[in-house]
Amino acid sequence: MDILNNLFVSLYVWVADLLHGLLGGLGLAKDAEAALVSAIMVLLVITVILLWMVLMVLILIWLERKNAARLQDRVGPNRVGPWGLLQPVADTIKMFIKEDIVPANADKFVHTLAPMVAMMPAVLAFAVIPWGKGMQPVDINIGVLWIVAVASIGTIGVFIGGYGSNNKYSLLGGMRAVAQMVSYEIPQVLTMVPIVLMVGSMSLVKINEAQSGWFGLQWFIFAVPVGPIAFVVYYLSALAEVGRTPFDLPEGESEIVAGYMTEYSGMKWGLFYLAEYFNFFIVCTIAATLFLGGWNGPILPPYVWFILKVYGLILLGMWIRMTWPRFRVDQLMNLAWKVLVPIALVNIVLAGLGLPIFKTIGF
Amino acid sequence: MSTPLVLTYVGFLIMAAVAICGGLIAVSARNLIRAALGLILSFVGVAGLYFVLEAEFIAVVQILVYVGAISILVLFAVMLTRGLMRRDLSAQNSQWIAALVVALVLFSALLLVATGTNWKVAETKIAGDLIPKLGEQLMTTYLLPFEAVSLLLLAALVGAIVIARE
Amino acid sequence: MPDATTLYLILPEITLAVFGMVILAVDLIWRERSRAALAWLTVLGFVIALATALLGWGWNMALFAQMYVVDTFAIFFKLLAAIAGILVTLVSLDYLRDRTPYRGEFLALFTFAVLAMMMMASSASLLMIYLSIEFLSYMSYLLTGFLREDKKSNEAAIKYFLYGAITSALMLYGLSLLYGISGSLNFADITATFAARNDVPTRIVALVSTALVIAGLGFKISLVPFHQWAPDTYEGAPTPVTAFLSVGPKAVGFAVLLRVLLTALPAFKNEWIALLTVISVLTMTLGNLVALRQKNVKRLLAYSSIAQAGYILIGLVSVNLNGASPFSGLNGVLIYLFAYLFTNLGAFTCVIAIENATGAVEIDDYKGLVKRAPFIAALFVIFFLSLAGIPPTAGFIGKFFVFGAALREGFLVLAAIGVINSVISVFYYFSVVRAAFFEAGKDTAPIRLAPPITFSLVVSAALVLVMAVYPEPFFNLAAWSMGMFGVAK
Amino acid sequence: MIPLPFYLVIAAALFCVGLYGALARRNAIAILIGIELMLNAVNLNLVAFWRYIKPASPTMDLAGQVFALFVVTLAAAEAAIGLALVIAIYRSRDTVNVEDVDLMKW
Repeated sequence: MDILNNLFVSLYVWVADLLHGLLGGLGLAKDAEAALVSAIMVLLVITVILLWMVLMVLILIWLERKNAARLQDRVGPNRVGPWGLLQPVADTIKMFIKEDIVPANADKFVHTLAPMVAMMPAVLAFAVIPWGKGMQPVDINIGVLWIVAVASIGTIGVFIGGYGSNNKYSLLGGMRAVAQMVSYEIPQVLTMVPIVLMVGSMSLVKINEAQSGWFGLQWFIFAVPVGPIAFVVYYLSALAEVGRTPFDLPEGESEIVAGYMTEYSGMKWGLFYLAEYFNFFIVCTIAATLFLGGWNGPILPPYVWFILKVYGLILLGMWIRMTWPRFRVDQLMNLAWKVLVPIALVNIVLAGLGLPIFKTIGF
Repeated sequence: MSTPLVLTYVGFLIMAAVAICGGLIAVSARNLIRAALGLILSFVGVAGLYFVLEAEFIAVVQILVYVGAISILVLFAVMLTRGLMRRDLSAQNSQWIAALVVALVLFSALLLVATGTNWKVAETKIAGDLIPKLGEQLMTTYLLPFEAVSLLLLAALVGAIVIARE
Repeated sequence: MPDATTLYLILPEITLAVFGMVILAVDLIWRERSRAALAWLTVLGFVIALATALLGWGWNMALFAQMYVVDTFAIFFKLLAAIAGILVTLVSLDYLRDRTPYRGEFLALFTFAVLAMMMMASSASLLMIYLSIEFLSYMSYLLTGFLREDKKSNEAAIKYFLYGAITSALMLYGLSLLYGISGSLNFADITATFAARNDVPTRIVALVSTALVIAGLGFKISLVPFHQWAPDTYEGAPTPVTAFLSVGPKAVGFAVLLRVLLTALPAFKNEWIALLTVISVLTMTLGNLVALRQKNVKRLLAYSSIAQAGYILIGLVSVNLNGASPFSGLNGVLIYLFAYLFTNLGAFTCVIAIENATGAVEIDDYKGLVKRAPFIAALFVIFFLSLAGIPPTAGFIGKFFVFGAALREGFLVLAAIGVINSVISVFYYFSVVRAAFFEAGKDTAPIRLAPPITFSLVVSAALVLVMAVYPEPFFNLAAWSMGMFGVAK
Repeated sequence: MIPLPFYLVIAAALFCVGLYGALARRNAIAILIGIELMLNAVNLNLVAFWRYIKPASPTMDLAGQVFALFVVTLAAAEAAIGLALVIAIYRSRDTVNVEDVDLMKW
């Protein structure tokens, strides 16, 4: 069991040892060797993580389409590969070979930059997510804050995408998207505060450790009443933050064509599209880490538990998407500022009041 | 985790270059959106320098507040006042030469101060987690400024809304 | 958790913070009915703050890890701040009625501005200095631009803001250098550092940072060459705000300047005295010469207040802390500031009274004022006499102590320039008086005064005269307030 | 460790670039961008000093970091106020070029 639990950690150590062995033959100084090995390992980890990300998202896209079809009484993709499993791959290839059109009056540099910026938060956030016990690419002691911070970079990508296309629908969509993302960032961050308060640290590893034991009863979603409230608020605002239906106003096709993506085609459009799914995936991983105990769980290896929880949350999101109509702009803003923010603030106060009480009764 | 000195230098140089280049773009670009993008680049560079300085918390706050909030505000303001960008013939005003001279004079003075002074440098290793300490000090030693700044933010928010709302 | 003594000593600050928030809340809940009541609530807040500030009289405590000092010097400026708050709130009552629907917010921001002034007076750490100066600045920008339909108000605010932001960034750089050289944010440690190290590079650091800090504070005090914002901002801002800006930030700006220079940088006294002497001469002369050409009363008073800052600076330049002489320079600064507060507020209150009734702020519009409003015209004379420093007014007492200190320290030329400037200033002050008394105006309808404005005018004028006739208490007050600088009473 | 003056020189350069921008630009928003650069440079200074200068008190002194945090906070408030004023003036004047804002003489 232990071998299975530590599979990836052992793999990492083994590769590092192998590298040491290989480089040892070169006769470098100790310091230089250590530096080289750590640099190569960093690159390796980044590559693996990037590949892993792509795999995760391809599965996610397939799941979404299949699910949508099921809920709408259709069949969904079923031609490419078994059950249409290779459909996302085919789509990717199509995007790569499609013509890339840049509007004549666009700000070309900004237009090209935007999708790349939009991808950045996803890539940066993946670096700190604890996939399993000891399976965190970078362990920084402010993981929660890091994720919040890099998530805010995505806003810029969307914004300059809307501006750079030089199209009124793009611009409108971009402005809407930014307004929405900025508004929902606040309740999202505020719901993390009670968790940080309870753990006493912003490290994602510590947050995971705090939720271990008791067969799941230590998960923060069961820390009544603060936990469940925080979870619901977090999940709603996360859905809005990444612009999923019912909060997909920035690209509401019945109103503003495709929003900030209107003028994008080919791989640039593909990047935006991927970025959205990446972001969705990431908010689910964070929700799983903060509220559902991360990789904690009985019997199965930690990383399996983690993936299961994340996909559970993803399926929940898909269910919501398929069954709810889209919000209006004013309803959207009201929900953020007049409902979610106050609830989140009260929740923080509750956590602050409850914490000493729990501490004293020794929970 | 101790990073080899070479890597520290590489990190420092890259980040310093990013910060300065971003700054130069920010003050020279005619297109305001690009100036704002240069500003963001500079913010990111400075955040990187904080990482090199082992001040992770400030680095992340820098990204969160400057990149995530202030630059968005700037971009919004540029968008909302967009009509005039077309008519803008030159980005610099008539006294840009004087400004350049002032900046250069000040720079040479600051250069003198930065390099000529015997700063009492101590080689200290940062031990342990500073963030709980930071939080604790904000609530004890720096309680007064902490409370004052929260009042300030409230007042600034109210005032900015009164002035900017439709 | 701060202990009871700490809470007791910062009661005025707590009072104002609470009142500011209460005003916002009441305004939110009660929008329509509460308008007039809110102003009285604000006045009540200032009165309580005034009373609680007096509770700290005689204490000398460094609170919050030496960051915040409550001593008689700070209390002196807190009293000034509270008095300015009361008078300005009274005169803004009528002024704001038709000009902005957001009176609750105005009063709340104004309360916070006075709070920031109080914090500035007590700050004894680089962090608190920066924080409180910025707090006051932000509130001032917002109040200046508060009439958002008014083009001049917008323009005044943006100019004020851009100037202020640049100079405060300069000052901040200077503060960061001071932190770098001493490794601490507290003045006590900075003084100790400079006492221990006196090599040339250290002196250069100190000089550069002193110059940068003077740039930042010079903006608040409107010293030449950081004064360019002042005329435009004074002209464009809502007049009660102008009145406030011309006395409030200026007074506490001096408080901070005194505290920084005398407690953190006394080792470089000769250097900053030289620098400030030049600035003082420039400020007086430029302010007075340009004031001669002004047609707008608000603008004229703006240049006049620039010149006044120059006079006050003479007191700081001729500071002498080791004598039993009545002219220590510092007491001149404090007495002058006290006199200037009532005089300038009074003069602006006259302007507001006339603006409320007629909407006019040009000198030409003041023609025949004596027929329309003899009371205001008479008070105008008193305030202008005081501004020019002619007895029997408070301004004369202020100038007497300031110039006296300069003479005592042997700054004969500086004192002479000051006197010549005072003579020049008589010309432009007299131009307003001449228009009011000796020229016939088109309009002859009498001007009615609202009771709060009358009250504030009477208080200001009475104090201006009382200070001249019976200066002893004020003299003692100033002497007391300097206790922290080691000056015997 | 990298010598402290390296950071100070970068900060000074950034500060002066920002100052040039603040003094030489026409557009109020561009001036604001310059000011933000200046504040950033100061923060770099503060954090570098915090890391290198031996603190006066023996306990772990975070003064520089705390100061930098406050500067970040105030910069955010300043940007909000400044941009609100810019928008107000754009609404009433249809320009944000400082040279065109000349109802009153500078």
